[in-house]
Amino acid sequence: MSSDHIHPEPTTFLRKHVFSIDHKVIAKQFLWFGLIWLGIGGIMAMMLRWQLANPGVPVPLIGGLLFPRTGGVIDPATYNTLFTMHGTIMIFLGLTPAMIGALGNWCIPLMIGARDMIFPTLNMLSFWAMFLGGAVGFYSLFVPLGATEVGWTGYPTLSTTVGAVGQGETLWAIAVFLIGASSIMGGINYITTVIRLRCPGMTWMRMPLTVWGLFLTSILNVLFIPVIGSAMIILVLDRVFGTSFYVPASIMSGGTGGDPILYQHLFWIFGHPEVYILILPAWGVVCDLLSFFARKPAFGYRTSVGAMVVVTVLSALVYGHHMFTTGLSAMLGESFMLLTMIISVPAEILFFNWLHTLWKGSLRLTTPMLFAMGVIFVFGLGGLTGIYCATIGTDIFLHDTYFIVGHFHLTMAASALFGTFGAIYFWFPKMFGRMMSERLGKLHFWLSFFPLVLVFCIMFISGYAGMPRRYYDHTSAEYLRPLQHLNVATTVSAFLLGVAQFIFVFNFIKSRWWGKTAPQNPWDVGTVDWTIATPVPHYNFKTIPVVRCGPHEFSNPVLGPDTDWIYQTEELPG
Amino acid sequence: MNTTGVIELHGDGPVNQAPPETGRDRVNATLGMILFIGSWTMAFGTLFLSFLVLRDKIAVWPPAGIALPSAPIAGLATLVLAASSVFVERGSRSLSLDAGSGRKASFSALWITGMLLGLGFALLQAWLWYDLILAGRTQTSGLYESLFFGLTWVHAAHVVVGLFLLVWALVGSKLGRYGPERRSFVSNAALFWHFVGIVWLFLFLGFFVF
Amino acid sequence: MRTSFFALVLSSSVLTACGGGGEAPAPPPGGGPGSSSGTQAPANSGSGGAAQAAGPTAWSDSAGTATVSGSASFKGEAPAPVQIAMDSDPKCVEMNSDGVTDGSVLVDAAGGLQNVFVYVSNGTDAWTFTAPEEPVVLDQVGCNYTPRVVGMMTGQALRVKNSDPTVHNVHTYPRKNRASNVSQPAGSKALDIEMNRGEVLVAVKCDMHSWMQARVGIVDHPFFTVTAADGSFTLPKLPAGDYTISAEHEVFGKASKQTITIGDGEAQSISFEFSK
Amino acid sequence: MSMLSTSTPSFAFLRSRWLGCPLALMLTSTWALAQDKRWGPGEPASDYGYRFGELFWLITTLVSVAFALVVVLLIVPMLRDRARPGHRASFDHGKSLHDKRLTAVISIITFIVLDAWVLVIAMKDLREAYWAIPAAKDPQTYKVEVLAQQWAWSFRAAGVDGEFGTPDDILTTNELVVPKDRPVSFNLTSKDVIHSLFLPEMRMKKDLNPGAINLAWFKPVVEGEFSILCAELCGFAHYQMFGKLRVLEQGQFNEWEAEASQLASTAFDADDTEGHWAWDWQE
Amino acid sequence: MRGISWQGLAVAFGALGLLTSLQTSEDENPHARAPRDVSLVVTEGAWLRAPGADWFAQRAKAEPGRFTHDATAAGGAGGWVDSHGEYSLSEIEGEWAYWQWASAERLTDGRQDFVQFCSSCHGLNGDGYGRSGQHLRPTPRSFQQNKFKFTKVTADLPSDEALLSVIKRGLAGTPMLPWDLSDVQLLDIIQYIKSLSPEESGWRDVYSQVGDAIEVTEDPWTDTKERAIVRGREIYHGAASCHLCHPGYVTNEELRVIRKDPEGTTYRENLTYPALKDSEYEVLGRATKVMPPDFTWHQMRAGTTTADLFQTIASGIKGTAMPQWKGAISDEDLWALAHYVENLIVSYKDQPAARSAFMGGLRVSGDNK
Repeated sequence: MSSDHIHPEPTTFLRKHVFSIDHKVIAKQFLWFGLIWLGIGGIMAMMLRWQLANPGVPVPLIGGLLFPRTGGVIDPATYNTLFTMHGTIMIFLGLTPAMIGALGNWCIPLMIGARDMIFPTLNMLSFWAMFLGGAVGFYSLFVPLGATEVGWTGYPTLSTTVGAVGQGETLWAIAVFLIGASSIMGGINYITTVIRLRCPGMTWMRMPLTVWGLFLTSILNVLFIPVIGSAMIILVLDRVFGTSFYVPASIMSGGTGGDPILYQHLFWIFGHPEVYILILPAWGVVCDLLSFFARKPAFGYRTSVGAMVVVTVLSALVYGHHMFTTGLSAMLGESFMLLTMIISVPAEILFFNWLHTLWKGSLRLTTPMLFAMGVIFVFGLGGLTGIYCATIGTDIFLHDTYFIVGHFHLTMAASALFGTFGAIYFWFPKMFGRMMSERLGKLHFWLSFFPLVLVFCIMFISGYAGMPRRYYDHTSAEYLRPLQHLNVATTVSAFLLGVAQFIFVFNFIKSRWWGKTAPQNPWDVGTVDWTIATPVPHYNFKTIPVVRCGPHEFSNPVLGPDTDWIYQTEELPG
Repeated sequence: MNTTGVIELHGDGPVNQAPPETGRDRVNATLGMILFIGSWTMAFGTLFLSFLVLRDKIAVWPPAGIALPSAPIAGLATLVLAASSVFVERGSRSLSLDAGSGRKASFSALWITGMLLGLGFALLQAWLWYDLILAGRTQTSGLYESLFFGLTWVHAAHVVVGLFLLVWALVGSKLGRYGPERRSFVSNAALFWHFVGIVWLFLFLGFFVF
Repeated sequence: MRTSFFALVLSSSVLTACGGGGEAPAPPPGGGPGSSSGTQAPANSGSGGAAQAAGPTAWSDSAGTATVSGSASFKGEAPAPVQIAMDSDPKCVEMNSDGVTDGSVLVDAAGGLQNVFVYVSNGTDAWTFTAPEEPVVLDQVGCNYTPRVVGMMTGQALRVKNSDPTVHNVHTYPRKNRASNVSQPAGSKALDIEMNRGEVLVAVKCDMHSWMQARVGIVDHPFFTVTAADGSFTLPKLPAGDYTISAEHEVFGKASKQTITIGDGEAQSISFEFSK
Repeated sequence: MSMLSTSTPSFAFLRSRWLGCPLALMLTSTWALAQDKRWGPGEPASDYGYRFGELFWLITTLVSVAFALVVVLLIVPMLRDRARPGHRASFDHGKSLHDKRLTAVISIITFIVLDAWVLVIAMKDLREAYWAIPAAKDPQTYKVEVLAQQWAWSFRAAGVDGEFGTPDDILTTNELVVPKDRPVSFNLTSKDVIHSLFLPEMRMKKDLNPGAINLAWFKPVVEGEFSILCAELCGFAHYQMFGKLRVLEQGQFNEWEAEASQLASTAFDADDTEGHWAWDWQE
Repeated sequence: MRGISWQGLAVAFGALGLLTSLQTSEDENPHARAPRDVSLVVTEGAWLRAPGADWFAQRAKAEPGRFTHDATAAGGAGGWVDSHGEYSLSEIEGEWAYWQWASAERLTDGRQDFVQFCSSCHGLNGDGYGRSGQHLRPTPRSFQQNKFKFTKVTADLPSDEALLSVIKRGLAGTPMLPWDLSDVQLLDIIQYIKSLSPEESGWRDVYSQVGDAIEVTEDPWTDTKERAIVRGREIYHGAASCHLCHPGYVTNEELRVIRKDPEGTTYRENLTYPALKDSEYEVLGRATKVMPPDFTWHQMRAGTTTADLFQTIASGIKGTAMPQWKGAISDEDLWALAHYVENLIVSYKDQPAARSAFMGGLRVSGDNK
C-alpha cells in the first residue's frame, strides 16, 4: 500500500461508488450521509420546539404519520427520545461525517499533494463503520419501548436498566461505539497521511490551516474516542450482563455497588475534547477562508497554529466544568474553573488573528466568506458566554438551564455548522465540477444567520430566568409558566431557521446536477488542490507537486500590480 | 516526506502481484499500528482507571469471605502469555534477518508455538471464570465480580482477535503473501499480541498482586 | 412512544398488512365469552358451584337421618381473658358499665372451647342445596357482635343490625368474596351483605371500635354448627355416606380433619383438639 | 412489539386542518406573547442569592464590551475594505515581533479583564458562601435529609428533638417548610437515578446521586412561598418533579414544627421498619 | 492447587465465549441490582369484568349506534350487545356478567407503557414495590390486591373512566403525578393493570362488581352555605362521629353538647389529632397503617372541591378504615359534611396563623390535650 503506487482505477460499479477506496468518493459518501442526518436531526429539533411552544398540540404535517398512536401528539417518552437522538445525530451522525469525514477526506490528500490517504481500505472501513453505527441508531427507533430516552450524555443510573429498561439504550451505546470506531480509524488514517505523505516543499509551516485543524482533530479523535468507547463497553456490560459498574448500592441497603459519577468523569474526559474535535476543523476552514477572500495572508499563521495546538493539549484537562454541581471536591472544582479560564486564552488569540486577517484586507463577500464571517460573530457570542459556564459562581444557577443549551449550540451547532456550510460552498466546485448559485447561497446565509442568533440568544434569556433544560412542558411548574412566551419566541425563530435550510438543500441538489460548470480555480486561490483539473482525476496529481511558498501569499507586493495571488507550486519572484 | 520528484505513472493495467514493501511502507504501517496501539491504550487506560476508582469502594481488597479466582492459575496464565509473546516476537524477527527461505521454516515453528501458548492462556482464563461460576459467583453478585468478569471479558475479546491475527499471519505466510520481503503485517500482529500481553499484566497485578 | 416512532408509510403499511387481526376477536355465540383466539372464558370454578350434570338430587331436610355430635376442647393453659378498653367511645363504656372481657378465646373449666365453627368439608357432592330464605342475623349490641361466630350458606344474606346508640361500620375482610365496608349510624336500618362463594371464617370488624370482631363461616350446604360454651356441638341430620368434618377457631386456626362413614339412623361422636 | 402497530398511521397530514397548522402556529404564538410574562429569575430570596446576580451582570457588561469590539472589527472591514478594482489588501503575515507582542498584550489584557477578575470574585463567592456548609452541631442550623426519587422529593427534618430516625421526624413529600434567617443544611441522596435539587429563587442547585450523599445549604431571608425544581434529567416526568418551599417567620415556624412533630409521632408505626428511611447525618 | 477436573477444563473452553450469567440467590432487597430481562410482550388476551347494565346504557347514549339492547340476551333478563365485539355478556355459575376483551396487542401496548411510566414506583410486575416505591408512606398501589382508595365508586372495582380520572388528576401530596399522557395510552395501561388481578379475584372474578364513579347529586345547600357548615359540624361530631378517626374540631364541652352526652363524659385522648388506623395495603407482606387526614393540615388526595369531597365521603376509601357513607346518611347530610370539611380546608390549610389560633384555642380551653 505504498503511496507512490497508484492503486488501480476501480472498474466495477461496486468498487467505484459503494466500496470505493478513493478518498474523493469516500468524502462524497460522508457528505451525503452527514447532510441527510443533519436534516433528520434538524426536523427533530423543530418537533422539540413545537412541543415546547404548544404542549400537547399535535405536530403539524408529519405528526399524524410519526406518532399514530397518540394522534400526532408527542408524549413525554417520545420527547425524551427526540432530544436524545437530536443530540446524538447532530454530533455523531451529522457534524462528524459532514465535517471531519467529508472535509477531511477531500482536503487532506489534495491540499498536501498526496495521491490518496495512506490506508485507503481503512478509510473505506471508516465510512462503513459510521454507516453501520447510523443503521443501528436508526433501527433503535423501532425497538419496543423506543429508542434511548436519557439524553445524549446518557448518564447512569438513568441509562442503566434502572432508568431505561428497553433495548433502545443498549443499541444507542453500540451505535456510539461503532461511530467512535469509525472516528478512530479515520483519525489514524489522517494523522499518518499528514505526517508521511506531504509533497516535497510542503513543510509543516506551509500546510493550509484547514489541514492543521483536521490533523489536530484527528489527534484528539485517536486519543479520546477510546475513552467513551470503554465507557460504552462498561455501560453495555451493566445493561446486558448485569454487572454493577454504574449501579450503586443505595445508602440504606448497604452492600457494594458501582459509582454513576465514574461514568460522568469518563464521558466528559471524552466530552470536552469531542467539542474541540468538532470546532477545530471549523477553525481551520475559517482561518483559510478569511485569508482567501480577504486576499490577505492569514494574520499570525504560526500563532494560530500554536493556539490550536495549545487548545488540543489543554482540552483534556478542562472537562470538569460540566460537573460543577455533581459534588466535586472544592479543590477539584476550583482547579477546573481556572483551567477552563486558561483554555479561553488560545481561543481568544485565534479570534483576534481572524479579525486581524480581515483588517485592511480586500474583502470578496462571496458565500463562503459570509459563512466564515458568520462563524466569527457566532463563535464570538458562544465563546464569550462560555465565561458564565466556566465560573462556578454563575454556573451553580445556570447549570442545566437553557443558558447552557444556548452556549453549546452557539459554539458547537452554529460555528461548526457555518464552518461546514462555508467549506461546502468553497469546495463544491472542485468536488462536483459545478458552481453553487451565489445568489441562493447569500440568501441562505442571511435567512439562517438572523433566526439562528435569535434562537440561541432567547435561550440565554430563558436560561437566566431559570428555565431548566430537557423539560417536556414548561407550563406545568408554577415558577416556569410566565416563561412560556420565551418558549414560543424561540420556536418561531427555530422554525424560520429550519425553513431557511431548504434553500441550501435546493441549491445543493440543483447545482449538483444542473449547476454552471466550474472553472479550474473559481476563487483564485493558490493552495495545491486548485492546481489540478476539475473533476479531479482518480490519481489526483499527474506528478507529485513541489511546493515553493506558503498557502496565503496574497497581494504580495513582489507579485506586481496585475495579480494578487500565486500558486503554492510557483516560486515567489525576486 | 517522499523525496522522489517526478514519478512516472505505471501503466494503467491492473497490478496483480503486490509489489515488494519498501522501507517507507514498513514505516507507514508501523506508524499506523503505533497510533492504533496508542488509541487502544487510552481505551484500556480508561478501563483501568475505572478499576482503580471502583476498587476504593470495596473496603477490603481482595474482599474476604467470598470465593475468589485462584491466584496460582492466574500466575500460570501470565507466564504462558509471556512465553507466547516471546515466541511470537522471535518468529517475527526471524523474518527480518537477511537470510534465504531457511528462515521461513523457523518462522512457522516459532509462530505456531507462540499461538499454542496463546491458546493455553485462553483456556486458563476460561478455567478462572469457571471456578468462580461453580462457586456461584457470577458478574451479577457484586462489584468485585463485576470488575473481574467485566475487565477479563473485554481482555479475552482482544485475546481472541490477537489469536485470529496470528492465524491470519501464519496462513498468509504459508500462501506466500507475507515473507521476508512483505512482513509489516506480521510485525503488526506481533505488536498487537504484545499489547494484549501487557494489558493482561496490568490486570494480573491489579487483581491478584496488589 | 414505544412503537412505530418512525413508522414510515412504506414499512408500516407493508407490515400491518401481514400483522395481527382486527380490533377484538368476536366472542363465540351464546354462553360464556371466549375468543376465537382459543382462550376459554374465565370460568372460575368456585368451590361450591354448580353441581355435576348427572344425578344430584335436591336435598330435603327429611332425608337426613344420621346425627354427628362431639366436642371441641383446648389443650394447655388457656390465656386469661383481657379487659377491653372502650374509652374511645363513651357510649360503649356506658353500655358496658361493668367492663367487658375479650371474647376471642372462651374456654370453660373442663377445657371445652366455645365458638369453634364445625362443618362438613366434603362428602356432600351428591346433593344440591337451596339457600334458606331468611337471612342470618348478626347483631351489634353493647359495642360487640352477638353471636361472635355464625355460619351461613352461600347465597343466603347476612343481615347486620346495629342496636347500639353509637355508629358502627361493618367491614368484612373476605379473601374470595366481595368485601364491604359500610357505616351504620345509630338506629339506621340493617345491612344485608351477600357472599356467594364458600369461605370459612370471614372476619367482620368495626373500624370505629377496633376490639369488635366476628367471624362468618360460609359453606354451600346446611351441615355446620358452632360449639356451645362447653365446646359441645351436634351437626344437623346427615344422609348416609362418608364425610370429612373440619373445625376452625378464630384464634387457633384449623384442627385436624376427621373422616367418618355413617349409615342411616346411626349416631357417632367425634372430638377436636386445639392448642396454642 | 415494534413495527407491527395495529393502529395504521392515519395519513392525518392529508386532512386540511394539518396543512393549516403552521399558519395557526403564527397566530397562537403572537397571542401567547401577550400573557403574563417574566424575564429574569426574580428577586433572590437567600442570603447569598445576590452574589449570582452581581457576578452575572458583571460578566455581562464585560462580555458586551468585548463583543461590541468584535462586531466593530467585523463591520468596519465589511464596509471599508471591500474588494474594488485597483484596491489591494495590505500584505502582512503578522509574523513580525511587533505583531506577536500585540497579540500577546491583547490576550493578556482580555484574560485579566474577562477571566482573572471574574475568577477572583468567584473564588471569594465559593469560599464565603456556596461551599461554606454550616456546622451541623450549631443548633441554629436546620438540618434536612432529602431523598429524591423518580419524580418526587421526600424531605425529612429532625423534628423537635433534633435527632434523625426518631418517631417525631417530620416527613413531607414535594413540600419543604423552613425557618427564616436560619441556615438550612441539606444531606442529599437519591433512591434510583441522578436528580438535582434546584431552588431558583434561592440560587441553589446540587445534584443528588444514588449511593452517595451531597451537601448543600442556603439561608432564606425572605418569607413566602418559593419553588423547588429538578434540574438533572431523571426520566419521563422530569418536568413534573416540582414542589413548594415555604419559608415561615421564626415564631410561626416553631409552632408549625411542634405541630408537625406531634402529628408525626402519632403517625409513627414502630414495627413498620421498611417505612423508616434515615441515615446518620453526614458532616 | 485444586485437582484438575478434566470435565471442568472441557466446559471451561466452552465458557470462553461471553457467558450470560446464572441467576444468583434472591437477596433480601430485590432492588439491590438493576432489573434484567424484563418481559415486554403479553402473549394472550384476557377477558376482564366490565361494569353493569346502567353503565352500558350511558355508553349507548354517548356512542350512538354501537350498543343495542337485546331483550333476549342474558337468559331473558336483557343485555347490551357491543357491535365492536369488545364487550360481551356471559354466564358463569348462574351469574350473568359483562366482560371486556383486552386483546394481546393492547395488553402489550399497555405493558410497555406501564414499564416505561409506572414501573418505577409500582414495580415491574405491579406489586407496588418498585425501586422508587421503597420507603414510601402511603405505599404505591399494588395491582394484585384489586383495592383502590380514591376512585369514588361504591362497588369493589372502578370502571375505566373512574381509574382514568384518578390517573389524570394525580394524588396531591404523594408522588402519584397527574400524568398528561394521551387517553389511548392511559386506557391501554388501565387494561394492563386490570389484567394483573390474580385468578378468580378482582377483574377476573365473576362475583366482583365494577361500578362507575358516584353520581354527584344536586347540592341542596348552594345558597345557604353557612347553615350547611353548621349542619355539617353537627353531623361530623354527632351522627357520623368522624372524630373517632379524624381530629375533632371542637372542645370537649362542645362535643358533649352536640352529642347530647351526660355531664362529665370524657372523649378519646388527643381528640384534636387523628388516630392511626390499620389498612389492607401491604408492603413486603406486612399491612401498613394509614393516618386519617387532619383537614386543616394534610393535603387532600382526591380533590378539595365540594363535589370531590361529597364523592369521597359517599364512596369511602377502600382498604382503609373510612367506610362508605352513601346510604348510611342522607345525601343532604353528605353535602353538609362536604361543605363543613371544605370550610375547614379553605380557612385553615396552609395558613399557620389562623390554624394555630383555632387549634390552639380548642386545646387550651378543652381539657383534652
